[in-house]
Amino acid sequence: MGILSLLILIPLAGAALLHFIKNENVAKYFTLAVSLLTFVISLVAYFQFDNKALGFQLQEHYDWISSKSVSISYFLGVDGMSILLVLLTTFLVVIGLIGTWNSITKNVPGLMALLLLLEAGMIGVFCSLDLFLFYIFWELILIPMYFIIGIWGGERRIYAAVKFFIYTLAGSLVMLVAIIWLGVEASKISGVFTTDLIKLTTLSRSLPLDTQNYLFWAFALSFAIKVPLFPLHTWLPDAHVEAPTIGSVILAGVLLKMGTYGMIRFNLGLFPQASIENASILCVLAVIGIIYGALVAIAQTDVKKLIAYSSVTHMGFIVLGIFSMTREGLQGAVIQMVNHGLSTGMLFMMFGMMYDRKHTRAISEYGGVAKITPVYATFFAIAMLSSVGLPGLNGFIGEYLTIMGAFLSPVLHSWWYSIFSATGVILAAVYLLWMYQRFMLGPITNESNRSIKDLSMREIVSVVPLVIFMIWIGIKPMTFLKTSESGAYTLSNSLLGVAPEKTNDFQIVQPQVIIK
Amino acid sequence: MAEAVFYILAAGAIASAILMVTRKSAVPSALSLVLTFCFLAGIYLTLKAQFLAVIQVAVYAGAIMVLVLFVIMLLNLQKEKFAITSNWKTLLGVLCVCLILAQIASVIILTQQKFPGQLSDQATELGTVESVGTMLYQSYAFPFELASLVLIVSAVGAIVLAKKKLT
Amino acid sequence: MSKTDLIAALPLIILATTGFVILIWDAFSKKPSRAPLAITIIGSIAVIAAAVSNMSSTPVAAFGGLFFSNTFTNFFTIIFAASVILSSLLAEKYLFGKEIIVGGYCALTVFAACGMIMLASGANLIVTFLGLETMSISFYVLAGLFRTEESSNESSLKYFLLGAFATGFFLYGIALVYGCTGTMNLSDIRGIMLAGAKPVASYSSLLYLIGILFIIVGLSFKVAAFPFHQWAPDVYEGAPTIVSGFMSTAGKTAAFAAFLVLFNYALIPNPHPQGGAEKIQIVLAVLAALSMLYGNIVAIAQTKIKRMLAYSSIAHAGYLLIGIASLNSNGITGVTIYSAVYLLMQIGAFGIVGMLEKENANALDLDDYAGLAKRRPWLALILAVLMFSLAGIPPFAGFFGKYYLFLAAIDAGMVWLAIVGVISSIIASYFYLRVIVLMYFRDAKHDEAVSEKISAPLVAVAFVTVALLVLGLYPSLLLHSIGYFFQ
Amino acid sequence: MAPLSHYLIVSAILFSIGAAGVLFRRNAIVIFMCIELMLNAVNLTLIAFSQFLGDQQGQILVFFVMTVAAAEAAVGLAIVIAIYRNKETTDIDSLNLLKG
Amino acid sequence: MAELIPYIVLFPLIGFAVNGLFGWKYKTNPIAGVIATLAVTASFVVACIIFAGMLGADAEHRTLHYTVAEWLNVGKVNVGISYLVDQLSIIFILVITGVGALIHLYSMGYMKGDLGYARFFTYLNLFIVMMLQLVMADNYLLTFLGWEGVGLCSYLLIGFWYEEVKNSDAAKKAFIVNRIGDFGFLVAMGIMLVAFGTLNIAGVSAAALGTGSSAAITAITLMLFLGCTGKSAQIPLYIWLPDAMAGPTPVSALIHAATMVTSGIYLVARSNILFALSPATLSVISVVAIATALLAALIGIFQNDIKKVLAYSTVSQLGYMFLGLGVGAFSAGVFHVLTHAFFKACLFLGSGAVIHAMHHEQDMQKMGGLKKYLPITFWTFLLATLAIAGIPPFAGFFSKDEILWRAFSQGSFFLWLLGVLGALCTAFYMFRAVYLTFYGSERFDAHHHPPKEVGAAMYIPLIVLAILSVLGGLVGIPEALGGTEAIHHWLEPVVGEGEHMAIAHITIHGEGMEIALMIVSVAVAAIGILLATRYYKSKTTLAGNERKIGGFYKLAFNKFFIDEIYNTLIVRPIYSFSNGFLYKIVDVKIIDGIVNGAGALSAWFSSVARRIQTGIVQNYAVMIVVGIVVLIGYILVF
Repeated sequence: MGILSLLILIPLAGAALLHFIKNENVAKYFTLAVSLLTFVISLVAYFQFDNKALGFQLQEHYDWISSKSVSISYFLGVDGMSILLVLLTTFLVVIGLIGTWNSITKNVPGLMALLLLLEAGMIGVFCSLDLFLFYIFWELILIPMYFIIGIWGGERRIYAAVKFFIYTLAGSLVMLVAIIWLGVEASKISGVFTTDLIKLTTLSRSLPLDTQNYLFWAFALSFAIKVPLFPLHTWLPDAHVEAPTIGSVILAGVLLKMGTYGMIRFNLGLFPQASIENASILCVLAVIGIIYGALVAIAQTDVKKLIAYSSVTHMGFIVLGIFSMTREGLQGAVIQMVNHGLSTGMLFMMFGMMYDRKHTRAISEYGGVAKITPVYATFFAIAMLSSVGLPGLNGFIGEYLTIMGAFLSPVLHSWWYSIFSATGVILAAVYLLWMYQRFMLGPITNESNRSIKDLSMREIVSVVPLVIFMIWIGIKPMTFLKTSESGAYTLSNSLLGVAPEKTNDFQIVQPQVIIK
Repeated sequence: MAEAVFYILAAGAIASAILMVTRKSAVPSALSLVLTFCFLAGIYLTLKAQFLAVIQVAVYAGAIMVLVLFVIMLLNLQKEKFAITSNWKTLLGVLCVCLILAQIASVIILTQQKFPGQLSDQATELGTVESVGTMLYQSYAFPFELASLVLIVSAVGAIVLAKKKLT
Repeated sequence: MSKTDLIAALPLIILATTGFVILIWDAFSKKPSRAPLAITIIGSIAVIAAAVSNMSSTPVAAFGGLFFSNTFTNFFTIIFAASVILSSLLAEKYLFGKEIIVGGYCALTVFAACGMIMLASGANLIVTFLGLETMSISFYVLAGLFRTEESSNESSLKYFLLGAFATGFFLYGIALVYGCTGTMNLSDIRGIMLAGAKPVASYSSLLYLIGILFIIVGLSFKVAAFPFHQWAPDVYEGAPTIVSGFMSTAGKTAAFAAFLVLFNYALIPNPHPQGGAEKIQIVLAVLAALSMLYGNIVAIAQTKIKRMLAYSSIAHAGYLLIGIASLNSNGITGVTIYSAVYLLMQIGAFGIVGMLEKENANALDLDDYAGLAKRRPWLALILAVLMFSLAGIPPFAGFFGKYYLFLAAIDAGMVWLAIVGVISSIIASYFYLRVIVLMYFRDAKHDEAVSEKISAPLVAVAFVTVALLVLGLYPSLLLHSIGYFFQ
Repeated sequence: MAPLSHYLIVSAILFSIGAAGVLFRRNAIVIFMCIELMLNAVNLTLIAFSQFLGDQQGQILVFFVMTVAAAEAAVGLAIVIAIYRNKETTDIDSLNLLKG
Repeated sequence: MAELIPYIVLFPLIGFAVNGLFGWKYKTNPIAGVIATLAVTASFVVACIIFAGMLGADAEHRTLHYTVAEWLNVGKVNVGISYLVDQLSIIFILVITGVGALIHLYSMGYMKGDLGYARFFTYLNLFIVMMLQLVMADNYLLTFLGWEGVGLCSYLLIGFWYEEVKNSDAAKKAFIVNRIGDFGFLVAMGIMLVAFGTLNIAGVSAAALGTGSSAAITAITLMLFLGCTGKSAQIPLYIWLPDAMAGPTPVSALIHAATMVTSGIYLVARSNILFALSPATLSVISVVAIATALLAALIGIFQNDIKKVLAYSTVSQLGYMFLGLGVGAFSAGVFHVLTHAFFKACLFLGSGAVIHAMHHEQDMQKMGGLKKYLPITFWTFLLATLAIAGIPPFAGFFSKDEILWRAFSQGSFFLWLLGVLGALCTAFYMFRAVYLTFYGSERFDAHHHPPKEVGAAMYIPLIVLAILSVLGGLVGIPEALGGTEAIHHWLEPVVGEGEHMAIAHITIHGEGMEIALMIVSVAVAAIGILLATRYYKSKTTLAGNERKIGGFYKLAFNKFFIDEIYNTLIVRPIYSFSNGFLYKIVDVKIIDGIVNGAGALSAWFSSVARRIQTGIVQNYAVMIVVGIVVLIGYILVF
């Protein structure tokens, strides 16, 4: 059995074993052990991964459903982009677990089992190289997340859970149709119905452009809902607000990335021509999302909702980067996925810590808390600044590269995408700083807040690794960008190989300048 | 001659069928239906299906309708006030039935040239007790056995549903 | 009547014999006992054994072309026998305490299963008709099994009247097809259709199409497809719960088996010879689409779980009709897989409803399921799996079945039908989720946890759940046993 | 000899009368009788085809249809009796406990 | 030599790390200040060594490169953490570390006993690090890192006493307004990348020279200038700077007077070739600059808060610097940065001393007669005031006059005239401040809390800076006055080419003209001082007098209502639009409404459709029949 299977199976087995554990503490430590083990194995996978090699590595291939005319297989493999996301997943699960150790008191073993199930599903999504397998993991994630929101969530948890489920299901079923359609088209060409990503990558290019477009949009719709792209985002604030902290962390940290990951892997990978044709539409939506999410975030009075809308903005950058199809854009998108996972994950987790103490999400209930909990305020500020996109921290690298990617993109025929998206940096400062001010600064308006305790050692332990990574990516991003480089460059080259010439807003002769 | 007989029988069958569905009370309806069955048996005869004509009378008119009448009497239904529903839904239904009739009839008329013009040569032979019986007990013995299953089911069912007291 | 004929019919013979044994036992036994259930289960296992052994032998049309025995028919025979076993297990608790004849119940289920086998294996329209009637008449009675309850009576009468009405059309259809082809032998009809020349051309393709249409009406009625579905909610609600489970699964499956044999094999064999085939395809597709949409939409507003499941069964008839409408081999595979899977899901769901109904004094409202996860965690878990599977969420088998059906539709060039399927699935997820919401997210009226005792019904539903998971993860199990039917 | 089409049309007419009866009669037993009429109409079609085509299967089926009709009659009447015991009526409009 | 470069950054970085990680342990212990001050001093020493080395080298060998590490290498974005120290940046480095060290020293006294003592020095060291990134970077992206980094520090320091809403508001405002500027910088970098394929400063300049003027260059420079208006407080983004006075006074001195706010000038001077290639942008800069200079000066006249006066004076002086840049006198702009750093830092620190002595009272109406209590402060303050007022031979005279002269020689009489007008105001309001603070009656409770002169840690910096304010101008005495214009020659290799291109169409005036103009401006400054003396020297009450001026007073006192206008025209509409329209209508009602509506619609449809299910058998049969008719009809018709 390969290492990737192991990564999926260990959490699955853990989830199964949790059914026999009734004691809450035992369940927690057991889950921590399992997720740590998974994390270690993912690190091993990361070190086995060869940055320089092309194509998918650590492949595993077993026939699953196969006959004369059908070939569906259990096919795993990673490239640089997916291995980073796998690492992010395993890392965030551990961190999230430590960070929310005492938040949940109700039916702990159940939550732990669902969490591990979720982890297995997420790793599966990022490792699948067979569309059918991918779809199964994709949908598998719905169930645990649905329960996590529905059982451990806030007041409107049922509404949020059902909305999350149906919304996502709607998108993914459309994708299912597309997967089947693609397989059927493939079978017309090669005689075998297949969902093998690598085979389909070559086959899909010979499809008629109409079909490519339909398929492209079916995939795009599904991913756009998951991302979420404006105007399909309204499930997100509800889900985030109602989910328990650990749910929000995983939802923001990893689940949303499944959408953008899908866009890279399937939309760009399978339908290069359709991608180029439709890139501008998706980018327009992404840019609207960037601005819209930020503006709406300004209006929020609920911390979690605000962070949720900030996710809409950040994910917009990722989509913009992806559909710029340039090296800069794709690399930026990949690193931005990691960044968003870290910083928004941390914001949710840290707010969860405050919520555990105070049990309210309304910003107005806080104010001046920095005076009482200086350590908390410091860490929260770092997470906030990372989210604002301050150079030197991780958020900037991603946003910057995606904006530059959009500037340089030969498929987007205008600079306005980048210029409008760059206004996102202004608005991010507006809503986040304002939130921070109302939340943390100023005089202590609520006397009962004086009794709030500062972070405990456990909580500090859970956030410090996140901060380390934020600074690491901010200052030495190439550690991670090198990993995804070959994947992103190959994809960009293959896409832009079929792209038309760029026409700019401003006619510029581009001299070759080499300066030493 | 045979033609005239057919038309008379057909007219009788249709007329008695109409009587059947329009009688307010159940017993006249049932009697009209018996009449229809008899007319139909006559029509079978014009088709030279003697065997079926005989059992049509025996089984339908004789057995089934007697059973029905028996139940009607048992339940004392002859005096019931309700008979016919007439609301727009029913009217719509009846209209649709007429449409179905028109559709089928028009298709039949449209394509009648393609039908065989007369009874097949073996018709007389096919309709006899002997040939039907041979067929039933030789080639169709299997479904014949299966038919017994249907009857068993109905017997068990009748017992289950209508037996006065269960253990 | 040769030896091969008898071997081919062996499952049917065993099953019928089982029925008679039950009747005889019942006639001589004084007090109610579980023996008929045991006999039923033993007999059904024997049937499965016979069918499994028949599966691998050479396909034959026994009794001079009246009765098929091949992979396809034996596969369905196994499904029917399995459903008899499952419903017997579920009946173990359910039937006792009510004034009914257990023997009668067992015999009728067994006879109904005989009818189903005839329906699926009939190589001649006469046998098909007899099978349909054997099954239907058994169902009429079964629906009215609780004869002292008005709802059961009503269910029975409604089913009977409408069923007989639909039978009239079905029979008319047979007559017209017979008139146009001059034969009732399916292989002969197939030959004529494939030749595409003689009788149909010389007679009337229109009349033939109307005949087909009437057959569609008759079978659609049995599978409860829109607009011939209206009996289903009333009947399933009024009938005893386990009977509803049996009728809505095995009965439907049998009708779909007949659909496959009649349409894909005989009436409109592939490749399509006539222009009329496309029309029939569209008719079937439209029925499928309407059934899916109607069933799922109306299910949303239901407050009674049995009724909700009934509407869901209408929708599932729609999904299955996609496979029929596709008229291709993927459709056959899809229908076969999905009817097997659907049978497991639906019978399991009705089974749990029956268990809870029995324990909690007719708790049949959806609201009675509030907080079930606390009271009965295992039952809730099983029901949740069933709901997810019904909703078509992987990795449960319901998903895989749907997958194949959509595959068939797209393969047949009907992407729109797949999309309608998708839309209705989205709608459906709402009410399936609602059951889960109730069980897991809402608080119970009374909260005490009940420890689960192993009982026959529990074994049945647990088996169903495990099977759904296994088949979902490894659908090849089903696919390989199906093989290629009509090649 | 009347042509086949006339037989078929007579059959269709009878069938329609039966079907119409099902739609507007309220007494369950009468509705059942209407259904019997429909079956008989089909029988006529079958026999006519059988004799005009010179093929016996049609008549065989008619035989079975009669058997089935008898079986249905037994079950149907049993159901009616069971209902009558509970509700003392055979008016189907009064049977609307189950709806919605 | 080049290998010394990283140490300039390293020392403050170590100071930041040490104080940041362990600061919470030693709370108010002065150790934090010592560490921070030593770190900056060490870095100043290193800078001096490098400077000495550069002085010793030929002009061609004065450019030093050092690459610390690769930073980003993705596609065309290929930048390192690599430093460029040349004649331009060394000036800034010296100012930053030198003035920075003095202010650190001063802060040790000023912040004594504050609960956030260690935190303060942590931020201050971080600021030095970031500021050094800004001026040392060899590529625009690293500059941008510093650019935003100083913005962050500014934010942290303005809001240092965050318990007060006013302070945290000011901090937030500063950051956000700066972000608007940063947006411009970001876009400029994007266009650069597209147009020239590189972010290397030298590379971009060389490539721009290759292509000549183009729309892209204009776009780049305009966008960069937008960045400068944010950071260097020009119209329309200057509004944050006066509010930024909410921070501790040393911060105002270091960040909001001497260093950070001049980074815009640095950026333009650094990109002089780009700007020179875009005359349009230069004109924009000139106009904006002079408008800013004048507007701020006018507002400064009637402010009563001593720091506000200085703040507006800073804005105004920055306007002068930009005016210099706008007319292509890049080196003159940089020269003014240098002198301004000295005298403005001195002024701020002086005001800090006053405020310190007055127990954090900043309103000049409540001061007066402090001369005798705070002699050192008074004299240093006076010297710096003379410098800013443009009285020869103090530093400010040379630098400001050169800018005005270059504006005039560029052919723009109006720019010159407005500049002189601004100078008049400057002299007036600065002396107004001096008189209100140090002369006149004591408008405070002198008996109970007599003001005390500050300690050595605070007055040493004052004295040093006062000396520099006096002598700083010596490096740039114009040739007309027999000077060497040393600073221009020093900067020639960096900005020379840009200057030549920018002032290609200069009108040549003689030295006589230059001297004549100098005399005019000195006279004007003198008039300003006299007027101030006339009105404020011995007046005990002033508010009444000023109010008599009427409308203009109201306008200027209220800062021309610019904040209010922004608030009404931009901030509130955006908030209302976001909250009232986007969130409550578009998001909740429309988008989510559609989503929920789809659910509600199917539920409604469901409740309607289930009515078909009447429970009556015959209706069901009708349905069947209708279905059949339709199906047969379809078969027959189509």
